[in-house]
Amino acid sequence: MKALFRRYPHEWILVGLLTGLLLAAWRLDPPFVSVGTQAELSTHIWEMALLTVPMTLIIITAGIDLSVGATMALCAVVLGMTFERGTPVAVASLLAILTGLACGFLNGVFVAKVRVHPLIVTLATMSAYRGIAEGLSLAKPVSGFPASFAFIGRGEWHGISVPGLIVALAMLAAWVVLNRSVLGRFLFAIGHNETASRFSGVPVDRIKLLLYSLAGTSAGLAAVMFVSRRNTAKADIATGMELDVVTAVVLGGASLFGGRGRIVGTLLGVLLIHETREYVSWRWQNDELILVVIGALLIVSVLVNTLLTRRQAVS
Amino acid sequence: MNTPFLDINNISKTFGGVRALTNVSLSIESGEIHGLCGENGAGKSTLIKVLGGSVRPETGSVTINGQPLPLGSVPASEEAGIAIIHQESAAFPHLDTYDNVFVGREIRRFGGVVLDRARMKTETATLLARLEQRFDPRTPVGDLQPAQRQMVAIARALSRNCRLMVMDEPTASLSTRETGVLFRIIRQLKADGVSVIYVSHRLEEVFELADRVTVLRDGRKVDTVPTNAIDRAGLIRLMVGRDVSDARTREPSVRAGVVLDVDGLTRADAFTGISFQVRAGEVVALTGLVGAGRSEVARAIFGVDGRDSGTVTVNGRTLIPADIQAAVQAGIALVPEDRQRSGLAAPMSVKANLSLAVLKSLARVGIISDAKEDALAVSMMNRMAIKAENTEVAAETLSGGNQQKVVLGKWLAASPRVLILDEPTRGIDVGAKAEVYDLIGKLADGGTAILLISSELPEVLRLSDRIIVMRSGRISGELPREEATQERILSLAMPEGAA
Amino acid sequence: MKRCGWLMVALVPFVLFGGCGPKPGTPDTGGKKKLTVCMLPKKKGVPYFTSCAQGAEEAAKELGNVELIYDGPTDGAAEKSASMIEKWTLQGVDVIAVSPNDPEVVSPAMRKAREKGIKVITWDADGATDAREFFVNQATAQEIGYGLVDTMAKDLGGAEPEGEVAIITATLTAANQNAWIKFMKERMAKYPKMKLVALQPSSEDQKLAFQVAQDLMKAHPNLKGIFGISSVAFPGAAEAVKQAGKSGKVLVTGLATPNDMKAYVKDGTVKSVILWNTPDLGYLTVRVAHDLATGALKPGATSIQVGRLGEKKIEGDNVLLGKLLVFTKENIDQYDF
Amino acid sequence: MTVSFRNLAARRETGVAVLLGLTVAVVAGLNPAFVSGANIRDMLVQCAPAAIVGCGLTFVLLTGEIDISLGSMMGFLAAVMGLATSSQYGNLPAPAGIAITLAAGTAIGLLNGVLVSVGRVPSIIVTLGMLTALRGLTELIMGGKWISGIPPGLRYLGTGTVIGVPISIWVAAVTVVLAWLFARETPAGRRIYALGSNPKAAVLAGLSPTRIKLFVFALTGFLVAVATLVGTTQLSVIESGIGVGFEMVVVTSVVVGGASINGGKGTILGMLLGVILLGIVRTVLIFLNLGETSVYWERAIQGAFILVAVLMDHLASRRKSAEVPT
Repeated sequence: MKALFRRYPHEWILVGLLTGLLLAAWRLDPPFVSVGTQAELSTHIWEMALLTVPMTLIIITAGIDLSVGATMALCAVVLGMTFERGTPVAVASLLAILTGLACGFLNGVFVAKVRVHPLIVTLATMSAYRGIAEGLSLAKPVSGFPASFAFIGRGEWHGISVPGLIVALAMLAAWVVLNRSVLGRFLFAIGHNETASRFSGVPVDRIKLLLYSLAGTSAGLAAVMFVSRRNTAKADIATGMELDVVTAVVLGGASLFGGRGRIVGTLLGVLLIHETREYVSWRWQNDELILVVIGALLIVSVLVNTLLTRRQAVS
Repeated sequence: MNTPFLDINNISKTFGGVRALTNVSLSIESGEIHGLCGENGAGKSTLIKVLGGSVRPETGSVTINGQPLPLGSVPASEEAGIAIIHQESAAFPHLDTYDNVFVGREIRRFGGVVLDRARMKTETATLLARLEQRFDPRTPVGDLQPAQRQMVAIARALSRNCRLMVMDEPTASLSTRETGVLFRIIRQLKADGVSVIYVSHRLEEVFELADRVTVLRDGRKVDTVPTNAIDRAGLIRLMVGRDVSDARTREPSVRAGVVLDVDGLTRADAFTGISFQVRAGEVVALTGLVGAGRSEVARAIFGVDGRDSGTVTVNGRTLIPADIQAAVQAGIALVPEDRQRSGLAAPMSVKANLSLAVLKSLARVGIISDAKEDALAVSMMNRMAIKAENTEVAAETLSGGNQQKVVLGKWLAASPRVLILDEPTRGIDVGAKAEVYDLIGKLADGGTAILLISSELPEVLRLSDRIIVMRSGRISGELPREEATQERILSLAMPEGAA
Repeated sequence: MKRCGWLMVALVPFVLFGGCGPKPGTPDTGGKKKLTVCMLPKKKGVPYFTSCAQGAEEAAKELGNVELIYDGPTDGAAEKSASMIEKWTLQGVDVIAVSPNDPEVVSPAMRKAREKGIKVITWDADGATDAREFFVNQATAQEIGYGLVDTMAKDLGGAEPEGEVAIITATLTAANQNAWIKFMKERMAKYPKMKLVALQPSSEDQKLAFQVAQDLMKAHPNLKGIFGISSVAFPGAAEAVKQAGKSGKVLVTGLATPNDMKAYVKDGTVKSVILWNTPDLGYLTVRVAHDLATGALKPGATSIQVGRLGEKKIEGDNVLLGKLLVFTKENIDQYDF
Repeated sequence: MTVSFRNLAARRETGVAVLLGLTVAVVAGLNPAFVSGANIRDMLVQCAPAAIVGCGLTFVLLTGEIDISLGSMMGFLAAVMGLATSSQYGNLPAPAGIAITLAAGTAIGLLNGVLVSVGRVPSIIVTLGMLTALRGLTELIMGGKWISGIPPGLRYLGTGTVIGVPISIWVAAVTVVLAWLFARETPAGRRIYALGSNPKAAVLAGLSPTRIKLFVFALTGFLVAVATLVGTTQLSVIESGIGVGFEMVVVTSVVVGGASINGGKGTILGMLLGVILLGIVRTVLIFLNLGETSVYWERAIQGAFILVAVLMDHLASRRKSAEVPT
């Protein structure tokens, strides 16, 4: 047990916090921890959870993608506008996902080929993609999607939530990639030492292109899920989503300096943020308080981790 | 007998449970040049950091001229007149040369608020002139060659009127000419009564300079002996604790086919018209002064940098410029000069580093086979005699020599056709060096074409079949091994009219 | 290492649902049945809605058996509003009163709440008509849009008011503002010499509204009027005009709570501020919610008795607050919200 | 040799300056009112807070850290200032309000610094947490109301002029000049560069990373307070949304101005150029008067501007290398 703790101190801290939170909730507000409540509340996080998957991979390579929220908005607008002009919703969805791919690919080109720092590239495209979304749609919303379309964002398949299934599959795939695959190993190598990786023949540029394209595509998929769930496509959706996603991944223990990150940690980070947000909202009905709690949670969890591991190193 | 100038008494230091120094005592007279030898991990650098104040020991004391030195404080050590040239690159690449020389104790004016740039510049210029360097003191250090950077570090130490100068591997990146300059300065310091602690893996330098030499092993002092009372083999025996043979030259193993063919390779501002061939099983040395363009040629061949004209052909296949992938696929491997920066993913495990270049061959449909990877790592650990607890420890926890063996092992696993070695033994201790030499020999015997870049002439003479000498970006001559001597190489390497 | 990873995956759902309590309690316990009324503003932390909440609290206190929850997204994101409705549905509250930021986004959640037997009404802005029972209507988008343009026309003066005007809105995607703008443009046809030269967003940022107004005055030297159609844009624009020394030359009008605008009305920068009595709106909303929950108010009713406000008319399913208020130098001191 | 043309062309400052010059020239050609005294004054006033805070952020970036809590910090400090001085709340005199705001700013900056340098929490996490937490805290202490009734003494900081030039421009100018001198001409400034350039070597040279980081974060907090004092007092009402997105503006400007987020590289001049370039884009678009739908494309054009600015020096030094980008 001790060895397990040493190996995964951060994961255990998260599990501890999550357990503590849910136990407290169970004592104070039993209905909050019922399966039904949790299942219903879980619908709020699927897009964010989906985006943490590519973000974890990118952060492991010491990169970052701040444009995911804006990409989602652009994809949603493309979905809405093509649908409005008579395209079947399935085709429109596909176009939206392709738009995401294109956005991500463009980020990837700037990062991998032109070699601009990803923070700068995606800070710029964050404005640009959101701006294109506003420009194309003239900020008008589109709604009235067919009921069948709701399947992706709200539907169930053999009693399992469809978006939940999508997220679970994405996380599982990422887990396999990170722990078992050549690509995963390359990601860590790039994060630890990009130059040495290049010198070892790791196709760094191609991998980065792939990662950012993947992030864009995921944002496209997330946009489809969002539009399907909320029945509206608009240029202002997912504002601030990028920070939520980064917060969850970082809370999950990934290092923005690269080389460190686990999908299980990310999952725990997503769950902890989600449960904290929902419970604070449930009990105190106070939106401002959530911000304070989440901010403090982020700092404290990492602080506790560094303090614990430092003591361990000394003893 | 009077008290010694510097008296180090029973110093002990542990890092996270590992004893780096155990009860080390040492005394040095004023005006003495004192050699400090030991394998990597023997505790030399820690001892130096204790003297410099950046590491505080658990026990022990240091006195200078009978005055106790407050330990664990950089300013206190500087105050006491100790100047240190650190082994790790201690330069600030973004800062100008004169800023580098004076960081931490800048020359000030207007009551200490504002920098006195003019004086810093002129003083730096004077120091550089003394070191026979000709670059502008305003040059950012990041733009300098490694040797020039080292000279800046030396200038930084010289800029203070110190009473004890500690030099940790000062010649690792210096060419012969610059080493000569440094030695002259060290002797000057000695004549002025300054004590010098000189740390080097190049034992001939220790014998040339030092009055006495202290040997550390596993954090303990083995002995202090006058240099005229011991020979090279004896010193090595003290360091390693056993006999190491290091004078054997290898038998040539050149075969027929040309593997690497470089033709008319040119890159503006770096090198011009470089043409040579390396055959299977041949070791070709590319040597010259630091800054002659040797590493740049290697980088261009490997596709790290682009090229303006010329071709690189491996086994008849012409490579795409500026594409490391293509070079690796064609069978070229490069063991870079700067191990930490370009060779290792240091925080990753030894296993992951060893398998990095061949990972795809260990995998099916992109999923790594644990069994295959473990087998590879274990066999490489054994073949390279890498000293590590197991294959899972992080590469950064190994000693420099073992790290270099990991980098070499990574490429050996890929069985390259062409292996480019850029300063493969820099900063490696004697024992590990001999092992690396053995490995290079074995690789050549196995038919690998080897391009060796090295500033250490004995190493070049010992290993290579042919020696190509570069001078300011061009090939200035080529010598077969039988005809090569240190003098002939140097005369080709020195700028015309200077030698 | 990998095994532990799996362990974690296995552990999480256990932790999540392991504590499913056997006692599914309802929030309302105790002898006297308390009604829980949730009031959802478009954006929390804005004086407009805070002043509505004041009136709401007053009504709750008066009624005695109403537990009022006032919460909304601080960033005004519509999807968060929807999430909050879903949460309240799960908690089994009695009434949810929604000011929908984006009707399309929140309507599904409102319908779901109604399916669970929760009374849903809208206030401040309407949602899909089938998603709520009543709309507490202070003014329609048409009234507001027309009112703004008419006020500007009156302030510009003359039989045929003329001059270049500009609109500073909240964000380009703000649903309410966009509806108003639509009606404003429609109404401007009535004044052919009033020319709309610019529409600029201000990201719900007073500072930006200030800067935009500055830039507009310089880029359009003949500018005669600015509509600040969000409670943030209005004071920002007024301040810009005042600092440019153009008080009275460039007219500013728009919607805002009177307390924030008093200074500008008194110094002449702003002639008229348009709004309704916001505390009364909150008061009315809670009263309607209460009566609906107790059964005192049924669909089809034509009027409702609301405490200190007396009798209010109901047209169809719209509970009407009354007329728009126009605050001017003469009357603005009578209002404190 | 060191200041060759290629070097100059490859420097971000040059690219940004060229882009800025071109933009101003083109817009002035199309609409001369753009370069009128009044407009230049207004644009500079708009840029002032970002320039003031940019000085602090440049130093933070130089040490290899980052501070993205700036926007929420500004909102919080504005609330503190308002609550302390407003006639409806604390009703303290203006000087007391100034002192409290500066002290609060320095204290928050110091807290960031302590968590980063003593607590060893990566700065991006600390300040991301602060960004979220301080925004919530601001909403809580303001209780859903805006604050008016700011004393005239404070309003003067935002609206007053000295020799015809607004105070905020004076303050920004003095801050920028001091920061520039500090960076170039003082030992402490050089040490900040040294720390970011090579942290290990900095320790060996006897510098204290802890102290330097505490200083840069505290300085940034202080400068945010200064920017709050001259920036938010321009308006009569303090709202809870003050500073939303401000951190992105400042970080983007400083990075566009050539600072490396890996530390060691960046200049005050570059920061200033970056702040001005990004600060005037919106005004430029208004003056170009591209028609009604152009406003919807504003953000897209802003993003394109940022991309062009950061790409210019990459294109100028086109040579490919395997080194990690900065």
